[in-house]
Amino acid sequence: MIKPRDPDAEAALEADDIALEVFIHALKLRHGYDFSEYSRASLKRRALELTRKFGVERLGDLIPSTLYEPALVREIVSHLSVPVSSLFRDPEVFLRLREEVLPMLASWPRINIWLAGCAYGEEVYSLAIMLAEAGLTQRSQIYATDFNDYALERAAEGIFNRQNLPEYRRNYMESGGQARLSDYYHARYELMRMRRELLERVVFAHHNLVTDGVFAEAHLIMCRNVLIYFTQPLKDRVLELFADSLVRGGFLVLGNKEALSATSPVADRFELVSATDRIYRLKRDGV
Amino acid sequence: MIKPRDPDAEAALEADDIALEVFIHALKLRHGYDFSEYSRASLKRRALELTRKFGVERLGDLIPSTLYEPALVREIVSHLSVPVSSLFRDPEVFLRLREEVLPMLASWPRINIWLAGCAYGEEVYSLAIMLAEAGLTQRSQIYATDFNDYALERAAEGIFNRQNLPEYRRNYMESGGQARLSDYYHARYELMRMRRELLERVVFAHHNLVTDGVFAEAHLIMCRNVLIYFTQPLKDRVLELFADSLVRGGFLVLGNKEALSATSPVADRFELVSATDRIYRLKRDGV
Amino acid sequence: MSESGYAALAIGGSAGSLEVLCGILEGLVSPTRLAVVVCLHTASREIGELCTVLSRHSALPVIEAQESAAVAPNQVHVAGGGYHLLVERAATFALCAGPRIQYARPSIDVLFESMADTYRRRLAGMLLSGANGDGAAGLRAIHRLGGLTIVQSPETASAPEMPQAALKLFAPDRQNTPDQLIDAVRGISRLAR
Amino acid sequence: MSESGYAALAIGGSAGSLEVLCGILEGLVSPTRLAVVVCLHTASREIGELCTVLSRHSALPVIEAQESAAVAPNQVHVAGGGYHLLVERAATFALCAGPRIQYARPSIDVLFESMADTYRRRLAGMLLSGANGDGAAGLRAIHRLGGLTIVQSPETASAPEMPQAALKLFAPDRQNTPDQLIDAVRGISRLAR
Repeated sequence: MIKPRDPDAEAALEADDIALEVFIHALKLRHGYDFSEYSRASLKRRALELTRKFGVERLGDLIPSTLYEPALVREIVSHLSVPVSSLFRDPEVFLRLREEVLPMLASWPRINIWLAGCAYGEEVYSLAIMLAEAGLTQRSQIYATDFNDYALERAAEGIFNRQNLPEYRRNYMESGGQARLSDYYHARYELMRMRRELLERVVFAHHNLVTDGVFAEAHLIMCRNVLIYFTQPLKDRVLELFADSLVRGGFLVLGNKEALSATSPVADRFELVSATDRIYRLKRDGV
Repeated sequence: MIKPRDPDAEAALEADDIALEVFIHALKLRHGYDFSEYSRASLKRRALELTRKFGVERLGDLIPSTLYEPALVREIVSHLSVPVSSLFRDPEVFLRLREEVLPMLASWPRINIWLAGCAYGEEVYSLAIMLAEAGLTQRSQIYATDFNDYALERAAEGIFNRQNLPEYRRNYMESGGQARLSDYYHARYELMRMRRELLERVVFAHHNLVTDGVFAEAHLIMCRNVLIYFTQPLKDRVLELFADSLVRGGFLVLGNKEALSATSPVADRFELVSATDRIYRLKRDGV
Repeated sequence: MSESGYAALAIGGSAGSLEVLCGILEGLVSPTRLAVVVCLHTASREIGELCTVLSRHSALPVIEAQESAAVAPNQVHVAGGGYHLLVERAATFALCAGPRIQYARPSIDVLFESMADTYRRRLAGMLLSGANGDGAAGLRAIHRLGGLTIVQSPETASAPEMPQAALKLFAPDRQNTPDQLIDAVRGISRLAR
Repeated sequence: MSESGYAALAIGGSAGSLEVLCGILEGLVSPTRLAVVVCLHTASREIGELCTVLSRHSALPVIEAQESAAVAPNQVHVAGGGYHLLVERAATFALCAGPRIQYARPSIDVLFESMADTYRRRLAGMLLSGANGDGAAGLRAIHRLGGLTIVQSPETASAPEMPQAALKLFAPDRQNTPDQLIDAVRGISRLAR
């Protein structure tokens, strides 16, 4: 067997792997943020990015800050929870929502939408725009939740970087948007601020998928690119939570790489609407 | 209600309490040392002493060292496990051993003695001296164990500080010693080195009371000032381990403040030999 | 500083403190919700005798603090010799056989600091006559976490070093004569909860 | 560096790497205990087509790497677009929707570094033609942890920047022409375990 070129690298790897577990334990005990059921490989990568951001050498050097500097914790948690999206991300999904799902939602007198893991709010505004364009705003209520309070604050502000505007515009058009995206924001310097009217029917709330329970009688739940970070037991638990939170016939939209696998305990409670866009519907005949 | 004079002090206290738990977790995951069932108040005090020793500010600052500097860990563990004793500590206990217990041990053709938690070895040498003076050395075998390898090394060296010599001499005499303590050590500068012959029938071995099992068919077990650091469930488990390790009629000697309480699951397997000196005997008629 | 709302009273002293302590115990109102913990610099063989002496002056039972036992209200718990006495967060006693601290075991600092951590602003601490500096840092720890801190006024102490060391380190809430200490303990025990 | 004993082969490439990659896949000996993981800079909609193309050149099944799926031997797993691909310690795939790294998602660095952590000296890594610096740091991570590192020799690469970036960063075990790469992969797949 070949020896490692750099025995220190192997020792550091083993130390970092354990430091990651201790770091997770510290976050949980000190602040109640529970990353213990998050996939380790990408969690570790993001923790290592934090070491560079904070100018410390090793992953374990983040632990004292985690324990003693509450002000840093929201930054740590934000970075670990990857709140990255864009307006109308994966426009084909929004196109299908617009063309197939919204018309069916329109059959309900009141439409409750749960955006679980809303991060910085890109999907909140995307959805609010689509509801407005479909004339459904007044009948709808969006509950946008996240376990990261800092992300919730940012989402409520609705300020995004204009450097991504070309992508946002393209996404909007590909999602079937007929207006001009600029109708929905004010540009200022390098920033864009989404119009406040879009939040008319939006409530932001703290909700932790790891620890909290059923959230609402929802007609549509969107939870995209959240489950990929969870271990299988947590995935299963969250999917069950979604099934229990939906009205019969309600819709569930997952991320492009998140399947409701056949082995999921709630698989037989859903029927498939779109395999490519990961849209499911709670069966009307119950469980 | 009165407000704290120093709100920072209260915040630091809360952070330190959690840092202690994280520190314990780090020691366990990284090195297998499990202090999780140790009483917290004195463990915390010793951890805070370590921060001063290592020149760091807060308890949590010990965690990176624990993760990345294996060389420091034996020092950390040694300090946390309080290996402090003296020769013939509590001489009245040794007097009773000499006068009452050794004569009864002499009725066995072979005498196995387990010194559990031997620390730096003071009791190993004290006992070896007493066995020699009772003419029992050749029939006896002392198994001196500790979970702290550094302590075991020190115990095998048998080097103590001469500044404590007056106390050691007084203890030896009060324990019924008839010779001169100086017969048993070589003095050199400020140190004293115990004579090698005392180790003739001594084996040092790693054994962890928290995780390891029955050790030997022992006729005498001494485990003094170890159980005081353990939580009640661990105390109970270790006492059961001792009961299972003793031959019928074998003796158990605990520390002066460690009672085999009536609520202990093994209480009815022992009979009391001396309440003040915490000496118990496994009943001959078994359980 | 008011005397209401304390759950525990920690008393430390050394040379010359026994007589003052007896007076203080006489001041305790029984029954009380207050738990009293006393740490003198007692050698291990004196503890039984000490409890007997103190009992004569106390309406509350005076007992040696036992490892794992609860810090019970309406009792006076006394630290035995040869071990440090601490109080865990769950308000039970712990012992430590570690080295002497400032030549003392039991150490008043160790007891006071662990009690400050556990009771915070619900702790009152008294430091009496004594010929060394033990207890000063512990009393300051009580002060920092919002507890009430009282030293015996040095001029009334037969060995003033102990209260003086505290006064050098920080400003305790009160400096009391023995008579004032008795009054204080009467209020603290009556208004405890 | 011998070619025996590897459990996994990580291949990264970008512009100009497809043809070389097809040759490499043809070199794979089937059945093999080797698991192959490929990361090109593929846009999300091209993945199905890419797998189809690669399948034509591979005796092993070529499939998109699925979140939570095992990194199976005797298969070629290809990173899809729009997400970073990582390998967990339990040799299962993980995805990350985080930001692009060096303008790339999937990032070769991310894949290589996580595979280096998981397989250590049982990993071989190959970095092919490409017009940017992604993969160099990842290949160095493989090297540090004792894995075998091979870059396509820049003079044979239609876009030499990628192997050159690695050569600037450290000394990989080999610089191979496309033909040598095919030979290497034949050995690695035959001697895998």
